Amino acid sequence: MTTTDVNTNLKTQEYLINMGPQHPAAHGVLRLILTVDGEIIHKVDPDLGYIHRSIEKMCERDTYKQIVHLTDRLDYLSSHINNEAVCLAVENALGIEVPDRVKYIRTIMAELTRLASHQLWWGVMGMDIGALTAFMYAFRDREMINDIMEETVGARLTMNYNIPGGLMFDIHPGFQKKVKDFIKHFRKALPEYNTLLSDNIIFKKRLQGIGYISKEDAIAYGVSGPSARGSGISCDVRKIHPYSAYDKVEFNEILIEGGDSYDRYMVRMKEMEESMNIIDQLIDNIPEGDFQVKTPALIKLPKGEYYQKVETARGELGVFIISDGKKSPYRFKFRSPGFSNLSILDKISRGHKIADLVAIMSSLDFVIPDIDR
Amino acid sequence: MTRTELQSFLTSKVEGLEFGEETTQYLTVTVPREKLRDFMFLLKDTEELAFDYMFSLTAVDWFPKYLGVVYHLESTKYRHILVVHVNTGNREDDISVDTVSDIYPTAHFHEREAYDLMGIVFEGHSDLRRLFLTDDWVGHPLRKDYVDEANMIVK
Amino acid sequence: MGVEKDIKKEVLKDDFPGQVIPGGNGGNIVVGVLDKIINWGRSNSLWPLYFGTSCCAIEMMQTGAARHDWSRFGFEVARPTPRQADVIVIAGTITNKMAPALRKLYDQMAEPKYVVAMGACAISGGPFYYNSYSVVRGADHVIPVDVYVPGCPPRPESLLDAMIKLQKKIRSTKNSERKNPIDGFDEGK
Amino acid sequence: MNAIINYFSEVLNGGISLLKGMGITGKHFVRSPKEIITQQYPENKDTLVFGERFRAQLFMEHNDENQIRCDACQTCETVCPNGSIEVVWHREADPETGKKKKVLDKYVYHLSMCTFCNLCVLACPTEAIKMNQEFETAVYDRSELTKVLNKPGSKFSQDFVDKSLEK
Amino acid sequence: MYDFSKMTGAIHEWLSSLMPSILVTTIEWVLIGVVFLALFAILGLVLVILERKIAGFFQFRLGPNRVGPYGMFQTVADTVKLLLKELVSTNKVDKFLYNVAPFFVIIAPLMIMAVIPYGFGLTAYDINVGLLFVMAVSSIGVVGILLAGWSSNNKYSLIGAMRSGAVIISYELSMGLSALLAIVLLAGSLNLNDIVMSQQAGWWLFRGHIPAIIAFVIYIITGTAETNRVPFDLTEAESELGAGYHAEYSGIKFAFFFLSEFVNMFIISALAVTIFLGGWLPFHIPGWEGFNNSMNYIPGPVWFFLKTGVIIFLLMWFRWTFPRLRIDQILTLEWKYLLPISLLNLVLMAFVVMMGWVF
Repeated sequence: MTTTDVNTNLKTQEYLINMGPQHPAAHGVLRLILTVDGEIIHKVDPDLGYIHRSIEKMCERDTYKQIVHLTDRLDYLSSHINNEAVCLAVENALGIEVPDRVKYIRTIMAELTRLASHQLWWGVMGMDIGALTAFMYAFRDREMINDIMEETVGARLTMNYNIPGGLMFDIHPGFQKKVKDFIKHFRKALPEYNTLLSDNIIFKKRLQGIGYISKEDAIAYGVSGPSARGSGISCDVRKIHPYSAYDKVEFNEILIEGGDSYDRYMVRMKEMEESMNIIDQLIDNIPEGDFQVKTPALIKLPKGEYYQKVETARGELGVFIISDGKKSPYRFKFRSPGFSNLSILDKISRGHKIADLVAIMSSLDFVIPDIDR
Repeated sequence: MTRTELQSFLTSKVEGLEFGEETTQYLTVTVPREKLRDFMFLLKDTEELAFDYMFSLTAVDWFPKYLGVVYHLESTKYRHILVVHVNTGNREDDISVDTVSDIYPTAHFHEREAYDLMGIVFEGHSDLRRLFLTDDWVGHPLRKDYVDEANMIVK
Repeated sequence: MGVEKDIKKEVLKDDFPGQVIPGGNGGNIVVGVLDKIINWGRSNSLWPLYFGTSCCAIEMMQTGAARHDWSRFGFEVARPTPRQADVIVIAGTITNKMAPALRKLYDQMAEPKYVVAMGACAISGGPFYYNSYSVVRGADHVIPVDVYVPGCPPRPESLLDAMIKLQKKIRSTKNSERKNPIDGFDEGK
Repeated sequence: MNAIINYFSEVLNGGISLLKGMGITGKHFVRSPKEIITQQYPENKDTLVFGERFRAQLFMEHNDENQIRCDACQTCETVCPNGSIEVVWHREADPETGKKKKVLDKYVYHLSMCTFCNLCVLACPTEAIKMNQEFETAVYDRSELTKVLNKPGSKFSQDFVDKSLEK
Repeated sequence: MYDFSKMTGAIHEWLSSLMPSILVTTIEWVLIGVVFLALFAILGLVLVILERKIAGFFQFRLGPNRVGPYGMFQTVADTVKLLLKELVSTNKVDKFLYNVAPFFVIIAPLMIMAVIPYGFGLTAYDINVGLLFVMAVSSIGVVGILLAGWSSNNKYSLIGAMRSGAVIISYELSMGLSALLAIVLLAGSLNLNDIVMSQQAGWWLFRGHIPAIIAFVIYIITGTAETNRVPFDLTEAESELGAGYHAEYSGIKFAFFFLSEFVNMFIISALAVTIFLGGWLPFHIPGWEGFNNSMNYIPGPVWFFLKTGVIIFLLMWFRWTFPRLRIDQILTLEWKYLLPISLLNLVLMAFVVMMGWVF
């Protein structure tokens, strides 16, 4: 739906608006320089770097155990999955085979983190479109996941639970019961989410037909995760290159053909149900075994290049390590999902209004430190 | 296509390629700098390869000798992955590589980041300016010989 | 700080990695009646600014959400513009590129303004103190900070404890002697 | 004709979806006394309990004879990713064995830089340092966040280490 | 029904017995001014704390409860703080218009409050074109918002102001034309007191059956748009424009905007109550005589503020449930949906009145 353009002989002058580092819809410190004619956007030029903390340079001086702790601060909403990516990369490089118990627990924790991230996304998207109560509903349920994490891992948000070779502790005895209670509660809360926002006609009108991403553009611009699955591209790393316990679980990958913001929204809503199904299948049959494999105190990866793909809540995170045999990597690169998702923002938000840009940005679900690294 | 078929297909199509050892995770190929663009066109347009998804572009500083760019390409149809290495001339003066942002639009931002942090100049890039750092920043931080007493406290 | 300068000299340890910047006002003992009313008004309606740079912003949202609920203290009116905000909670890392923007925000805020540095990154650069070229080692190199909350990210209860301590500090300022914390800040007094 | 029909049907089911949304918030408003989950922090301080693995602050265990288990081996200092632990030690001849041995002077812990990643506690061979749950660490002055964990005059004692290790 | 005009008449006689009539009228003006400013301030304070507490209950949380017994003095603390805030603004601001804008926004609701009948004979300015006066004055508030947005020389506030101009002008149309005129057809007079008195046999909302209910729904929708509240709050759209038109105001100037939004909400619900729900008339069910007599003991103003509270709760309920519409959807909603329906409703009401099918 391109907005009906005003009669063109009206002489209007474009001006620059600065959706600056401090803006409610910026989800952090993303600065967009909008070239705007009235309220219709002609060009979006993101100015990044306001939270660029040079993590890749730091990784070149830290050991691999210290790097894992840094990845919590990258995409802090899927911190567990980032840790898992680095640990898998190191384990595959060293050829360590992690016991099944660790794989199961890692997958459960990854799905819990994905649920927490999608809940926060849903709450903040509701707030961006204007429904302030959605924010509070989402954070009430997110508190439950925080309790589970705090009890087992010891930290609410930046969980340093993974170490190369396994987990830092074993799961807390009350872990399984708490997860089952949470799932039972959230299965009742999710339909409420849908009635409150998804079926609301104002919400639908604000999101349908906005920010259309075609299949070819999505692949060409490297969009990944739920934003790409909203345009019908099957790019779920859990299905294509399964890792941890994802091959022992059957779940279907949600693909919606539409490609506009509402379809990206519905992909994430259905993904929440899938995550719950995955947790249900795993929570009861966590195999016995030790939670950690003996790894050398100072991990030195053999010389060469290693790449590990993982599906975070935002998309496909890639960890690329070039090692020259020393205790810290020669070059450490994070392929951040948000970075490529942002590159398409300029193409899909032309001709829309500022209110639509806010809707498109929250449907693409950005976490700015994940973009700036 | 499996790894060996891919290797034989590529050697038949283009000469002057060096392939990495067998032990690496994915098939690694080093392309001379001048042949980069048509190699990329070849990868994207040939039917059997269909490498349409470039998921990562990394700038690497092979310290004493030269700067390099590593492209990770995947085909959404056949799901096979290829890693392409390109190296520039010596580190001081000849650090330019042809751009691929018109073949893979995702490279637009990645190349700006590579220019910003590593200093590799991409010829033909539509809008090559610093992405993360402020415009008046001196030097390129990700280089191995980058020294910055004011900002960096080295442990 | 309202506390005299020399008392602070012994408190400072010799191996303290950075240089201490004096915070805002507070710490006076005798507060007049009119001051009590003014400080009661100011301390009970601290409107935070919409400013969260990274992970600590999530814990600030959790504190604003239903379970820890800082609306009990009257903080939930978060203002997007610095003109109407009273307290700026620096939740997250301040990089070199963000520092001038943060300073401009602070200067745009209306006068009785307070700053809470939340999280290790805002206090001292946290995990990014060593080996990082683009992080400001602590927000008090940019603006004077009233309360520091360590943690990475600090629990919502720690943030609430910090806001209560900020309220105590506001209640103990003597308004006649109040000086603008920014005067002399750049010269490092 | 059907333009008019779907004009009115759009208005109708639009209104219904709005009313259903209001029904959800209305239901939660009516049941709010039961559903309020606010934990009033300052008032519930004594009943407030966290997960026992929650990490708020690093501390060093002293027994009643002011003995500690830290022998200044600096493993925690090398393992810490943020450099928030600095061990000040000097070398002394041990009276019984006569060998030169490291003795801990000051265990400086920068709470302002710590990110509570628990790598130091895991790496410590003699389990000298642990994380406790004192979360009320907000301060007015940044220099108060640099703490010295070992009490003055605390000595290293090997049997204190052996006693706790076999527990 | 106790007639308050006896009380005001007694004060008038007592004053005129003491001093010449010119002095009496000035004193009475000052008295009325003080009463209404006090009502204005109390309403502002009460409605702000009410909104924050009700928001809390909608969202599983408590809302302010530490300042005063149940957080009642929270808004007093806010006002004390806002009074003492520094009035900071840029020097590129158009000085005169920037400072005059908050007063426009305050004066409009104050003038409308003078016309509303709070009880029998308790109207400050009982003119026979009450409704027309209300419609005319309510557009002054828009001028204040436009001035504020344009004069503060800030791109975001300019967009916010232009949006509010477009929304309020178009929504005044369908509010005035349809919702109020439909009831004026029934009541037969524009004088608000006559409208209330004509509802003694039963409130227009129930007696006017179908067209009155449609008019009431349209009125509530346009009322929310007039006060710039969600789902039409895009002048101060928090997530798009930041603070919208009052981005450059701080301290007490911002408090004027903040206060006027809440008093506008009171005005809209007071008008809805006066026109649709029989102002200060007690709640009568035809045929239950005992019940009706017992209802009469509750004085008129209490009934009036009770009903207004119900409508205010309804507006708050809207705010905490609905997302925000986009500017072109709001205008399409007005011009393509509300206006045709309200015109149809007007014709339907005229037909009903002509056929005399009123209950």
